[in-house]
Amino acid sequence: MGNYVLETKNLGITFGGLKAAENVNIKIKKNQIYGLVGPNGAGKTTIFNLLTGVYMPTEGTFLLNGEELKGKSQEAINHKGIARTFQNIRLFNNMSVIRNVLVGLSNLPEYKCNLFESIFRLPKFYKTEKAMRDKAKELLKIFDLYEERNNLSSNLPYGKQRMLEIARALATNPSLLLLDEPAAGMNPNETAELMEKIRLIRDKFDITVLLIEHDMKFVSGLCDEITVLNFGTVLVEGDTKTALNDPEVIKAYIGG
Amino acid sequence: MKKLVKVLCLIMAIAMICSCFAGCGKKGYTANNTKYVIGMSGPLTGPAAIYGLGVQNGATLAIEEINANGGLNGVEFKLEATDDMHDATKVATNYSSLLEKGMQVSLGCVTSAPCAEWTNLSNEDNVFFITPSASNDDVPKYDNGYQMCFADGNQGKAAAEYVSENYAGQTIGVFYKSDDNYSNGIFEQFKENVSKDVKIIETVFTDAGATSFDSQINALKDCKFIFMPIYYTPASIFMTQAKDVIASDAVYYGCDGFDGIDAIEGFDIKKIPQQVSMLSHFNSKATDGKTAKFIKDYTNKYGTDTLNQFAASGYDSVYAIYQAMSAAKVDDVTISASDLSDKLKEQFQGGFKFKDAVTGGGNDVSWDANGYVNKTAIKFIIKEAD
Amino acid sequence: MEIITTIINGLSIGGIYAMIALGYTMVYGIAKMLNFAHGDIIMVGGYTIYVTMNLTGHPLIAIAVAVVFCVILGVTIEKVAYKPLRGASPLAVLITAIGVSYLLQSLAQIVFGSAPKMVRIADMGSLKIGSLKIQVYTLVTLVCTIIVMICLTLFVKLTKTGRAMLATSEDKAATQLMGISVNRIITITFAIGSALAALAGLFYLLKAPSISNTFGSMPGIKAFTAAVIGGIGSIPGAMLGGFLLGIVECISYKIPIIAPYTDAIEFLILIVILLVKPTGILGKRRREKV
Amino acid sequence: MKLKKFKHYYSTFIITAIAVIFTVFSAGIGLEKSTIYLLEKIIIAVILAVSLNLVVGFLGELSLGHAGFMCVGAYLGGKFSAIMLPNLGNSALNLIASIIVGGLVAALCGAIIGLPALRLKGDYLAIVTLGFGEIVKSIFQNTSRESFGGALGLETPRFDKEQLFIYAFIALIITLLVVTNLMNSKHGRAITSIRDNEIAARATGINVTKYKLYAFIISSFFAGVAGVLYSFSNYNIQSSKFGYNYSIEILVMVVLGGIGSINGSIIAATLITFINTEFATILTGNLAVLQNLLYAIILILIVIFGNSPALESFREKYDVKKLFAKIRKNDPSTINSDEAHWDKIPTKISMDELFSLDVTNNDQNSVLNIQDKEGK
Repeated sequence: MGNYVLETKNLGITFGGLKAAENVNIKIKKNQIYGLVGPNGAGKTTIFNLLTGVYMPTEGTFLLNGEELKGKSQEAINHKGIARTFQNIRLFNNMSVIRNVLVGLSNLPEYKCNLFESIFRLPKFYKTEKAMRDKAKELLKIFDLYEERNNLSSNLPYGKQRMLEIARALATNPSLLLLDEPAAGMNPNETAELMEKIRLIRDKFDITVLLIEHDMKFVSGLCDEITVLNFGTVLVEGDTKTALNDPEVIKAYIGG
Repeated sequence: MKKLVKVLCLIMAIAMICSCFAGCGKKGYTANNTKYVIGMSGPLTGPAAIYGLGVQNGATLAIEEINANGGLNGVEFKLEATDDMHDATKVATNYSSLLEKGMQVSLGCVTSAPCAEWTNLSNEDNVFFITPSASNDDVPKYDNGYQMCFADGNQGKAAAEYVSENYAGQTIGVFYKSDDNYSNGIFEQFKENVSKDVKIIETVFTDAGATSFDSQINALKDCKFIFMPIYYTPASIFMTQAKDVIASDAVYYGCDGFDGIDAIEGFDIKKIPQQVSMLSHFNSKATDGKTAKFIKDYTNKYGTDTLNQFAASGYDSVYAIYQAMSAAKVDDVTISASDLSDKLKEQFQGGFKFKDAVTGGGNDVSWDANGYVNKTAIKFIIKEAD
Repeated sequence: MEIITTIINGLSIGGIYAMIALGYTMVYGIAKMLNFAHGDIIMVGGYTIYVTMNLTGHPLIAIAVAVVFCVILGVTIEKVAYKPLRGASPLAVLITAIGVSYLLQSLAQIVFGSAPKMVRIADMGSLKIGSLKIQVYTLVTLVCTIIVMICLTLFVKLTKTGRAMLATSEDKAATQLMGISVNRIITITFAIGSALAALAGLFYLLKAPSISNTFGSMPGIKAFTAAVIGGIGSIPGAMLGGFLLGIVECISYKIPIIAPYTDAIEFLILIVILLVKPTGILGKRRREKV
Repeated sequence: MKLKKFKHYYSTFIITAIAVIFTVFSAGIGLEKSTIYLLEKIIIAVILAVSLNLVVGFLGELSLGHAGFMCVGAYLGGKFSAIMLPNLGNSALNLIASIIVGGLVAALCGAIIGLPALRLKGDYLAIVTLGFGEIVKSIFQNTSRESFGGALGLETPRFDKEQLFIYAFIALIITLLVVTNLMNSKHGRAITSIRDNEIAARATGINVTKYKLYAFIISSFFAGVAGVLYSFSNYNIQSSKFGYNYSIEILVMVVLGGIGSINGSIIAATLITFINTEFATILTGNLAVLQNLLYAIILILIVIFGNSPALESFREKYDVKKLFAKIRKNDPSTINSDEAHWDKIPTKISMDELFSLDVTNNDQNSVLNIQDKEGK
């Protein structure tokens, strides 16, 4: 039991009669890159929303590193170690790139500094502020964003915005990173680069990744295991190759 | 180098801003006066404008008469009027700009709430004022302030006496504005002084609800006497709404705020079946004496729209100042406000009697030690019951 | 017996609130803006009635002229002040609306002066039912508001334009794609809202025949409160909120201890209702897509 | 390069310089009375605008009850100083103590109203704050004569008129320092992140409710401070002044100055107060009615010019910021602060309400309720 970073138990949610997700059981081992695939409307993003506390599950529960997180608030879940990106990019558009990352860093215990210390500029403030900036710069360097650190985040090109979102999520020091269609809208070169990056951060930050993706090349090249969803239920789960070749999956994707 | 230029520019800009603001303070503002300057602040625009304009017109009329008769030892008077829109926060600015215009003596503020501010400000600099119409009890609290009108407390007391005498053992209604300085001031004194065997039904309204009085009228519908220490606009709305509900032999009794109710455009007081009366010091229907002359002159010049006790009181206030100044033998046109104030205070505290008043039924007017006015009050019936 | 009179009075003042609130709600629902100048349209309507009454002396002509004038005014304001800002920040539109409100008030002050004007539209007298004494205009107001509301509901439900309005409020872009001119729908909404405001002005003047340039601002705020209590964007909500507020107001004025706090009580009710139900009594909210 | 570190404090430096100059003037040749009143008015307006900007500009929530908090500060602070008058006299100590008391009580009100109200968004929060302001006004209006003066207004000791503006300047400088320091710390960044994208802020671990409350409390604290200063600059305060119209006046200053721009708020508040006072002294008598007319027309024109999507290209061409950047040879896309042009700020006037005829609620609400509970 202790092996799994994330474990969902019969997770499900009903929206006024519509079962958006039902009986979802996912088990993710440490340092795995795990894929969540399925046709549009299969309930993938819904599961992300359940895992991050946006929605409250109507059935089942989920555990992170053995600790039940169901019913916790979004920020509490983040503090426990789940960070995410969004399908449609949600950056802090009116803030500079580095500030986006600094926001992510601000809740870490090592950068604790209370309101009073900030307002009156006590020495603690300068110490933590400097530490945070150093850390942020380090993160930005990894994602090749260092040069643009003072740009308005909404002025970044699309691919870099995705990267920044991942950097911001990583800044919260998660043990599980949820990526919602990270490769959407990227060209093949960028996609390849992204795959490298995801592997790199998995190793460097010692984290586990759960991602949603439509690009099957991307999924098969990156993921260790996947779960295929359709109409809110799990169709197939297991090793990426086997799962993708399952006739049920092909049927679900191609239809008929 | 570039930085230096920037800094220099900045300093110049700041210096320019400051030079706009800073003048040479503490100088004698009255040094260049060629006329005696009387200052006033009142609502010249806004819903209370009728009062401010009345005072302004009355005072202007008085000054023109005085100047036509040679002024004070040949020196003319001048009125500086500023607009406070019945808003106390505008008074400080008005007051200081008047001082800078050379004000030597003033009529204070026209309405009570702004006058509270004026009372304190003028006390700081010792500027004498006699307000024609700010009736709050606190207005004459310092020795440089006097009233030409009855104080609220005295109006409340007078009304209470009248009610205790005529309506003992009966139920009377009161309709007042709970968020209004003037209305509250009168009502508090009324309540305190009215005899215990008069039963009172209290109803209130507020600024925000000043459009529909249905529920208040409903509560007052059996009263034969309704005391309304309010201004004329809500009173007229009340009367229009209530004319079929409240008995037609009932009496509406107001204070000086009722003045001008018969001049509201479109409000036909004749259609109100009840009696409308008020406590006043000015009889706008007078046919003889100084009062009649004032009414004639005023009407010729300004029409009847603002012919009310405010105009009369403004007229009287200027004359009171004029008479007191001549009694004190003021002869220096550049006399400072504070020096003039000391002279006038001496007069007013020494039993000065103001003669030929158009208010107070033509009798002499005097002031008691507290600064309250002593003059004859009349129950003025604006309209008889049908 | 007292209480019946109070409730009838409350319903009639509530009817006026509801009528103004309907204007707020419809404009909000469709143009997605808080029209702070709505209260001042009432004032303009009132002054129009005052002028036409003085010229013609005929109430029905006055009402017709007021409605037409307010509709023209409302549409003009929309075209001149709000249309250039379509797509801009909602705050910008809000500030413009405030500017328009100041503009109308100061224009009215310049034209008519600041002293209140009295305008007598019709003398209706009062009615005696048993021991009850009710003023006729109260009943007239009540009946008229109810008729107007029924008509409006039917209009939105049954006519093509009404349904287009519903559609526009749901999704502007999709409506545009369906071949409906969103601009036209917004204009119509403003026209209806302004006509309702003119009627509200009329009923106000029936009650309290005095008009000044700030005549509409407090009823406007109260009606806005009513619209929010009922759930902004909801037509039945606006009616419910209006009547509720009117009754509360009248009952509160009847109780001497709390009477001075009537406004505070009305706003307190608003706050309490919003805390219990964050979208108002009949409001609904769509979930934000994550 | 060294100067860059103090970039955020430029406005504070300038205001300090102005304060020093005026103090020297007043100690030397003395100032006109009207100048002192004008200064006091301007300082109060600037404090109000800057503190409101914290909520509207940086937090992105619309508050229409700022005058309500000011009212609480003015009354409580004024009353406190009146009570302390026998002990402390009309001294600076009394002034400072009252300012702190007034500010704290206003902050408490901010917490009390903010805690539940911040669950609401956009227009709903706006109307609740508006309602709060009106409630406060109404309550103070109807208090007894002995407690807060009721309709007659509260008599407050007017502080030494020659010196009040110096203390007001100090209060203003402290306000600016606190707000600037706050906005340039991690707490400030958290507050702006909520404005920019509340959902992402939550997902990034920002405790949205806590930070909203922080912004609300600090903002109302300074509104309270401004209120106390106001009560000291007048002999008599009346709560009718603190209606929603006054709140809107402050909002206009914030919006015209540029939402989220502290310097903009300072300039706009100064100019509007100055122009209004000048109008009032120049346009008297029959011209007085023109005051509001001019004000309204200017307001509408500025907003339409500054925000109409149709005029976008025109604005781009004559953008002051870009012109400055050109002069300084900076890259205009580089920013160093969170100040953004205000048409881009997503103040959360919520737009998902429907125009509806339905009386019943549909099922979708159930999901929402879950979300709401979570949000608590």
